[in-house]
Amino acid sequence: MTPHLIVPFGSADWAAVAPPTVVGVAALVVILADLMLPRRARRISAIAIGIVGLIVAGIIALQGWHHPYVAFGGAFIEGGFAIVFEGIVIVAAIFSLCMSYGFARDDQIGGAIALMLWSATGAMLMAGAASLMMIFLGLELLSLALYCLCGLAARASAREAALKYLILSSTASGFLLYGMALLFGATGSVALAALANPPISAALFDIGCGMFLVGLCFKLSLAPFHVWTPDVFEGAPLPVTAFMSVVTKAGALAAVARFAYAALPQRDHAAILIPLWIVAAISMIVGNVGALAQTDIKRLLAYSGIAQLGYIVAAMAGTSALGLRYAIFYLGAYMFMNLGAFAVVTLLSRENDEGSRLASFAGLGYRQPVLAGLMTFFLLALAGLPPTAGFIGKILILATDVNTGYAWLAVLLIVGTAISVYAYFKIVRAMYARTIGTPVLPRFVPASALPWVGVALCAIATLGLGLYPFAPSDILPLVR
Amino acid sequence: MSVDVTNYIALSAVMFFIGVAGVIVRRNPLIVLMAIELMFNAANLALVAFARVWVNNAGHIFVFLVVTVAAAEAAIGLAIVVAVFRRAENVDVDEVAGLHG
Amino acid sequence: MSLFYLLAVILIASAIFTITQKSPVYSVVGLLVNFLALAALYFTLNAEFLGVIQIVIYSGAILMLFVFVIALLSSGVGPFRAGPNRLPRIAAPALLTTLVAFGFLIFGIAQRPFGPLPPHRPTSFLGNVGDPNVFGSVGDFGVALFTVQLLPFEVTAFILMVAVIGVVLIAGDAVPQPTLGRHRPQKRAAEREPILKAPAP
Amino acid sequence: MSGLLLAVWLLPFAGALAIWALGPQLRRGAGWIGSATVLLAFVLTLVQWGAATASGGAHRALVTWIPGFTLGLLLDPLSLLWSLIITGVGGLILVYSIGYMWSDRAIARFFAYMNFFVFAMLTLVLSDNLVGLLVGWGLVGLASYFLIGFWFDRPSAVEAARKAFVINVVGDVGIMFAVFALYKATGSITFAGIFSQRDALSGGLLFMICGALFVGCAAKSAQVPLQTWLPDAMEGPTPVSALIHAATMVTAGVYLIARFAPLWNASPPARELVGVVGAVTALLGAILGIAQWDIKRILAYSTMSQIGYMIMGVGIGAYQAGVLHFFTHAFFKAGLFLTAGLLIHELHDEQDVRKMGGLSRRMPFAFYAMLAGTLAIIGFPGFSGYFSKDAVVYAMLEHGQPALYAVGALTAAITAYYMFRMLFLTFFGPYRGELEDAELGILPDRRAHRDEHMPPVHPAELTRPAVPVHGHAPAWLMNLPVAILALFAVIAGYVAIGGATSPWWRFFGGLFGAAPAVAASTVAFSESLSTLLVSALVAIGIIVAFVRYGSPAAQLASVERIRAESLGRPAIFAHAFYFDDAIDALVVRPARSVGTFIARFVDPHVLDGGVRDVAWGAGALGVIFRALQTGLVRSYALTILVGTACFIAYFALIGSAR
Repeated sequence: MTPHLIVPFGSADWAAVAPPTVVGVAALVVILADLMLPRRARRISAIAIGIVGLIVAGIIALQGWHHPYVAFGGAFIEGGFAIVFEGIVIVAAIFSLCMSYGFARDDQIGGAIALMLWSATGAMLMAGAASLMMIFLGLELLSLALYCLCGLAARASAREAALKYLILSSTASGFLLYGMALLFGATGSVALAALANPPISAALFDIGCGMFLVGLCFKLSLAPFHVWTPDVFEGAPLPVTAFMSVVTKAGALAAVARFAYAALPQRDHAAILIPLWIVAAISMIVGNVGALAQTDIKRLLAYSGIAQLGYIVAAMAGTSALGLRYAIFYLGAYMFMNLGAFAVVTLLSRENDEGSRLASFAGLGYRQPVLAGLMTFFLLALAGLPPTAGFIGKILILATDVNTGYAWLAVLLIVGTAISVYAYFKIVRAMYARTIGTPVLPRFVPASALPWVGVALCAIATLGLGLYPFAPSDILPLVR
Repeated sequence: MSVDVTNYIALSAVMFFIGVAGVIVRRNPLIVLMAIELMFNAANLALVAFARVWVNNAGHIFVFLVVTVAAAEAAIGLAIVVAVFRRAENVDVDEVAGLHG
Repeated sequence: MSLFYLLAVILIASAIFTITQKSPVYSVVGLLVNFLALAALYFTLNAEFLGVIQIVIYSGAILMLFVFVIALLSSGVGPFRAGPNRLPRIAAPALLTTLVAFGFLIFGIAQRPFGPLPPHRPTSFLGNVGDPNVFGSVGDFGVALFTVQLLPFEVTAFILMVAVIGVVLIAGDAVPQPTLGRHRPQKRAAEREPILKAPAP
Repeated sequence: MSGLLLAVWLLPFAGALAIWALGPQLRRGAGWIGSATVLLAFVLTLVQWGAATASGGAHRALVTWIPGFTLGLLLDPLSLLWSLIITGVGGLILVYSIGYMWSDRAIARFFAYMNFFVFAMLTLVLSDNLVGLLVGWGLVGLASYFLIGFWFDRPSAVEAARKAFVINVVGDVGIMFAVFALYKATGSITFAGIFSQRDALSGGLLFMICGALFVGCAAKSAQVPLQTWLPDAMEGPTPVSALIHAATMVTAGVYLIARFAPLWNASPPARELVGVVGAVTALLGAILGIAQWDIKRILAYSTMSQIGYMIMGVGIGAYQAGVLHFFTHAFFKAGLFLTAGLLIHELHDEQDVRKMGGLSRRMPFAFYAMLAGTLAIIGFPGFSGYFSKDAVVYAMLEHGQPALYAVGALTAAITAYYMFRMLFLTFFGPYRGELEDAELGILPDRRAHRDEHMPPVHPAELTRPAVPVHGHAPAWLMNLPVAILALFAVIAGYVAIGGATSPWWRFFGGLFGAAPAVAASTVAFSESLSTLLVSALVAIGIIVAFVRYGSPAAQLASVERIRAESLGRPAIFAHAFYFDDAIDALVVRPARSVGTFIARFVDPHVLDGGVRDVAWGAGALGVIFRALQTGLVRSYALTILVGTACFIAYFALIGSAR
């Protein structure tokens, strides 16, 4: 017998995975440039190459908009669904790169940017992954790079964050992997499509689904799998925190959405997914209640993220087609308002101080009114007040929850929102309360003007999505 | 003459949860990492057994990839452990609790 | 049949040994035994190539890494010092929860047993290793890896790259560069200049 | 024509933008810009009178937001009335503010906020749909947050602003909920669309929607139990109190109910609920008004009480009467506040009536203005409040609610008492401003130190006058608006002479539909008898006030009486019936402690017998939350494992059940 080593894939398959590939290769170029260029040029070249790579990847991804393609025998599906998530990852990565100018030492910056790009690659692979293997690999590529990035700051807390993230995330990966093993056992295939009619034992299949969801819920930092989030967010360097707050979630959400919408057998939908909605509900409350007493903005945004992801997952309750659109819409909105807030913090950071403590915001309304105004705007958006994308996103989620018969989620969402207003207003008050006793911090020129670009774009997007929410939603295609 | 596959799965489940218990109970970071390796290998055992059931070598490939990932994870994990504990008095994950609340 | 149970006992015993040892060196030994038993189990499941991989990569490479790090962090064999146990009563709830989870998992799995493995293929115990038509052989494995499973295989390249670069970055941060000859301490302080001072573009 | 509508809506906003853009260089010019834009909007609104009262009103589509969701502006009699009050009374208050804020450093900021507020309020009332209404509703809350906290260097002002905002958010949530339910039930967001589909709403759902809407009303209009922010909101400058807390914002709830009259007509339980809450608020506000010493707080409680009347009126189904009371109240209450502002201005920020007295000789104009306002608010025959309050009270009988009628009549008597008490204390008797605090029984103010969470404030900040030096604003700037308002406070009620055939009733036409009333024959007594009865009660109130504070003997003994009353004030009044404390204990403190539990728990020994440190009352939830964030990896891993175990258990069970 002659082994037939004919690769059964053509250029179309490679074209389908071109966007993540381009990003991954851009990371290699960053490394090469880092080795060849003089020390002075490293920072800007790394960021520039990264941004260019991401933009190119985005353009390539858009080319495939009207040509959904099932590549590599079902391992990767390029289509509207994947492209939307890839787009979110790309945009989030670009904004994170904008904040990365002051990040890491000169001799580390190239590697750090490369790791960030590889992490984005992992998330983009998850966006299109349609087999258990690809989901696992995408997730690990995403996570492994983040473990390293978390530790890249000359602070003990950064290394602590890296260690915590590593141990807990690996444990969660273990659950995910075991769940995948059980799913493989129940279906005899690693393709997500095979989940639709499992031939073997219902219990095996269901427990597989459960452990699979545990792994992804960890990445989505839904309570009670959220415990790592505040510590890691606080300890990790600022650009990394910003990056992971969106990119990890986009990747994991893509996997969850594909699993919930396209993979599961129709008849078992409701029963299998109920725990997911419960977890989302708990997250809305835990996230917002936890945010109440925080005095570190990164930590506050971590709790905020827990709650926001609760809202996003709640949008998919009942797995209605509109719910998916709204979840994606809110993910996009969350990206802008969250990264906007992070960019503001970046602009406040100085030597040995990331500017994330509440004290850095004291009296900001008088020192830097524009910045304070924008921060207020982002916080209002996170709290879900009009006229922002956060407001409209919540309205849409409420609507879909009520429509699909998950009114209890809607009620919890409202309760959570009411609690969160308190938490966010603490910062607003700190910025505008003029009290004696807080040191008058000098006005400070940031290392780079790049974050300003991020802040401005995020603000425009948050406002724009708030005013014309359906402009993007109309073109959001459904999962295929 | 051959064994019920369910036994393999049960065996892998035992090993998996021994790993889980190790992560929670042990304080030495190196042993925690080893416990995580145990979890991964337990999943691998289940995958290999299921691959044999379905005669589908996708399970084998999966295991191979998991081994690769585990190698990468171990390398990074050990590097982080070294970074955290290199100058520490005690090598103990309980010492790493500066971030909380 | 009895081979399976023998291996199962070794596997479980070595796993428990691994997580109960005081010194990580013994744990590594336990893990080594565990992996060898696992490799043997792979052989009984017609996964010869994976069995070999398990021995070579896991036992050979990954465990060596552990040993290196143990050597780096301690005097080599001495027990690691532990601080005060801040969660002394976690063991009971942890084991209880573990048992509950385990119990439900077994309960679920036992709902519908698979039955014995079908003796359907030539059990190629190290025979026909290169034959792509024999399930579990190197040939079978390799063909699959480079054809239908090509994409996952390629992705691992990125993962390994991340591991390399990541470890270099983290280790570079953690291990102080030796202050040799012309690198005087002041110079090192200058290198660690606040990162935000870098000139704006 | 519709372009004019757009102009009305946007003019105040343009004014705000201009003031913002040109900034502090404008100084008093900002006031002129602000007043001019608002008064111009008033004129333009007036021009559209005809179009608005024509069938269907004036309408302008603005933008198609989503296909099927066309947002627009609507000027019908109801929104015309509100727009006129907002721009007319608002414009007068703005003119007054120029004088009042003459030498404040931040005069430009003040007018920017004020104009923004007017814009927000116009958004609320002019919107033809729920979304615009909701946006306006939110913006109004935001603007009031800025205005109440205008003097942000006073911790009490910041605290009051925050309180107002948070309570308003509670209301926003209610409205939001109603908006959803309405959209879901009727498939439309425009008022016209909703009302044409109102058959889709019935029974429980309708009551829920009305209830949710009323939560919003209660928060915005300071109805029990969400009233606590209103007295505290008096920390804002006095014109703000006049604009927001008398004439406009607090009446948004009245507007909302009147706007949704078709829903209320169809839901008897909702009418009952709202009527009762309004009556309770009216009575409670009046009782609390008895025991206040701060002139602005007296007026604040009277506002609360009067809004209780309005809510009672529109809630029960007597929309014309309720809205009429809004109309007259806008004049007399704005007038009262602005007059109070004159006093405060004259007395260099003294707001305590105990330190006033005998001002009728010193400020005769203020006295007459205050007298007009007082007579109007208590419903003295011939003054505007007489017509509106009588209409509201009598409507209770017409709609078969004798108990509410009794409450309304009783409240009228109490109102007469406390308003005249204020009048006598401020304008009669000896001037007590030079007396020592202790002599009058004034205790150190508790409020300033109430919130321990406020950062420490430098003493210099507290003593620095908020309005640093008195400039020389021309007297007419402040007196003219007061005079106009006082004039209207006297005459505004005459539009309603003639009952259902009066211009007032005809103005609204069939806008509200008809709420079922009981047959005329079953009403216990006639309207004229009722009027007589209420007037008698008012007279009793006045007489009691006169005996206690106004008679020559009482004037001579005023210092002793004040001291005795100050020291002997029952705690229940001092704490405003403990609503604040109740909210604090029921809502704020648990939320805060849960948050602290989750966040602050640094003691890792929860599992190590640390439970003993936790009061069991905090509950298992608190313990679990505390255990979550110890900072220890192993406890995190255990938490995750517990979650996983739950997942596995659930899935094993459902899996085996199939």
